[in-house]
Amino acid sequence: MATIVSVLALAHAPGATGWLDRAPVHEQEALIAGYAAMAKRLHESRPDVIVGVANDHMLNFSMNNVPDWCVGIADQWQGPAEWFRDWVNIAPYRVAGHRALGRAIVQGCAQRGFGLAFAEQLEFDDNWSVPLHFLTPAHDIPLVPIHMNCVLPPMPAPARCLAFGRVLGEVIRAWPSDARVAIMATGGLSHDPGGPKYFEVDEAFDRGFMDLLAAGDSARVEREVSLERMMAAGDGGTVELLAWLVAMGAAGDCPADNIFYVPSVPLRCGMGGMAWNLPL
Amino acid sequence: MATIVSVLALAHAPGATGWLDRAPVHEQEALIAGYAAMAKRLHESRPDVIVGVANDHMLNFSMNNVPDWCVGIADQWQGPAEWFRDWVNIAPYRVAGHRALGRAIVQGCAQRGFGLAFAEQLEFDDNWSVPLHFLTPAHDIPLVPIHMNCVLPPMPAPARCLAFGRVLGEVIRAWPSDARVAIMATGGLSHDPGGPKYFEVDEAFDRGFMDLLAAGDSARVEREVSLERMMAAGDGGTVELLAWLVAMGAAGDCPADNIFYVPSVPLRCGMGGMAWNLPL
Amino acid sequence: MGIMQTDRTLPTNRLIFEGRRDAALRARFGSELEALMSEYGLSEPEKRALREIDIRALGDMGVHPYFLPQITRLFKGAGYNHNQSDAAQLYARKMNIQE
Amino acid sequence: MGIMQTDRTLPTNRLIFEGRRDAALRARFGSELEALMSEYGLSEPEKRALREIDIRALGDMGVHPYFLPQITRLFKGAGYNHNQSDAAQLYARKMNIQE
Ligand SMILES: [Fe+3]
Ligand SMILES: [Fe+3]
Repeated sequence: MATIVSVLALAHAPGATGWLDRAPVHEQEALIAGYAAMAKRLHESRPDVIVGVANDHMLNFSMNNVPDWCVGIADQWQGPAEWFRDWVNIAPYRVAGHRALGRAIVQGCAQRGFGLAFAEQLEFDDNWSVPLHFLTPAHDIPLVPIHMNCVLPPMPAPARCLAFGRVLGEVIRAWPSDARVAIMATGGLSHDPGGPKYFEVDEAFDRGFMDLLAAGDSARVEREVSLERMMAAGDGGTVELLAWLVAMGAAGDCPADNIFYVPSVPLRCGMGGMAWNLPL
Repeated sequence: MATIVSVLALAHAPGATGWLDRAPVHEQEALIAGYAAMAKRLHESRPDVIVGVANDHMLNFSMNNVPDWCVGIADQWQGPAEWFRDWVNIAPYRVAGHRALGRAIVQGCAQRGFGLAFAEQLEFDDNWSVPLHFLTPAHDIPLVPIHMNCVLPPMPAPARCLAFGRVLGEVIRAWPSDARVAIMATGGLSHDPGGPKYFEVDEAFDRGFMDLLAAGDSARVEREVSLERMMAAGDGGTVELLAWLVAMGAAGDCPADNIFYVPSVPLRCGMGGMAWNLPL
Repeated sequence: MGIMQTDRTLPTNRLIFEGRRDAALRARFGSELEALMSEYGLSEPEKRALREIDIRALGDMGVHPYFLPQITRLFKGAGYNHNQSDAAQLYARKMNIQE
Repeated sequence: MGIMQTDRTLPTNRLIFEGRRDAALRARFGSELEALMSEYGLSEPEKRALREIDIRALGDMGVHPYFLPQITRLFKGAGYNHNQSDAAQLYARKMNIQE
């Protein structure tokens, strides 16, 4: 059976690669150090494959049929999608996929009550391009990308995201393989692309959210995190922290470390990352 | 505000038009009389538009992204889809759509927590072709088809179908129009296309189901109808009675009349229909 | 078998899904089945089962049950599909059930 | 405005969705906007608002907020999208908010 060797969650906002030089030097340094610390946590866990969970940003799923979650099952991925290259300022890259694990996730989740979409082709924007740039710049760890709907109402509620994460973890652990699997949620923290808080960051919300998750009590998270509260902190973007709840569900109720946090108005996003302390 | 003037539910199995002559004469007569009685209920309500709810039969939505419900918003529809013409033995027909109502349903349901897919093109098989052949042979009442996932697990549970029906009814009644709207669910009753009960009909289940719905107590329906029970009566087909639960939700808790029931092994389906007695 | 065992990602499910929607593809079921199965990435066991219209094996591999009689109709014709029709009888025989 | 007011079926949402995925379509935003808007079935109010990059009006009609700064980038360029960039400043001005 496969082993989940690390569970991480981190921001993916495009400014981190697209216009980092426009942030004050102390923000730049904190961000670079923060991503480096996240990379260290990932690599110390020696993963064979990464299962990612992130906002689709309405890039692959037109509003005519938006799934809550879609698993990429292709053998190979490439990014960034053409129009996003200038924006994220990242050169074209390829990264292997993992068809067997992708298919196992679709099948196992269906039998446990989650009907996931799946795809052979998915365009990547900042959701994977930015975190992979910092965490696996050689793009040498296969990725099973799970794109989710974080921003087109109705989104899956926090409790449902936690429940999906639990099932995802169960399915991965039941997968007949000796693979070491990392789970990486990307997105958030507070930001509001296209909304009235486009040029604001909600530091109090972000720190409270990270502290809440770090405590490792999912029942409390279900009580205290609501879509309404997330939307109030930026309805076009903050809600992609739903992906972090999937990660928490997969980790189980164990505490996590807050690795870094940089509230950056020049990057138009609260930038941060955390890593769960999985039971050995 | 629009008015819901009738709510109907009836079987759509292809044998009714495809090979009715292979059924005993008493079945043929009961079926023809039954559909005629359903047509009478529909036309007496003088609808301007029909909102239909039926199994998509995995015809329009590939397993890679299956919505629970998809609303057809086109101005015009045609059927039967080419490969199904011989099967249902129905000549090509056209029927008007109703874009404004289709769009209002998508928008109103999204704001009430149901994220519906929508489509400009939908292939029709027996789901609409058979009931329209009997109820509106001139195809002269515009149709808003809502295709649903009844057979690819996980399907929406009975309680969710009832809840969707309630919201659908609310959205239609809130639609700013003086239109008279009929709701027509199609599908069922017991049948098992592709399963071990392909050549069986479960009359006891069917009569129990119709009596239960006719009593008009949705709380009792939620308690007594389960996916498991429906699947036990034919897992490839009986589950499309979920569409009848949507109709019941839209009707509200009022009693219904069982109009006809013919358990037909030659048609490989329990054939029946009911009509709700809406409060005036 | 049964709908709960459906394998959504099984290539045969995509082939059958598309075959019902596309007349050109359907024509190839008769004339170019081998090429078609390779294009859709069917595994060897899937190919064998489809070649032999072994619908029980297809069901066991995760083809949706609703597609199984449609497969017999793709090969035997969809019209006048009563219980004694070629398509329905092929289904009954392969599944070893009686009408 | 806000994500809760999104109109999923609004033609402009489909045009922006596809514009980000299709370079040929994107090129036509500059050269053939009128034809493009007609092909996609935009209403007259949608056409006026997109022509004038009136993103507040577009938001009020149900364009998803996430698409709004993307519209400014479709017209003004997506690269080096910092707060003083043409695209971000156009957004700020049209929405009457300050960086
Ligand atoms: Fe994002
Ligand atoms: Fe059916």
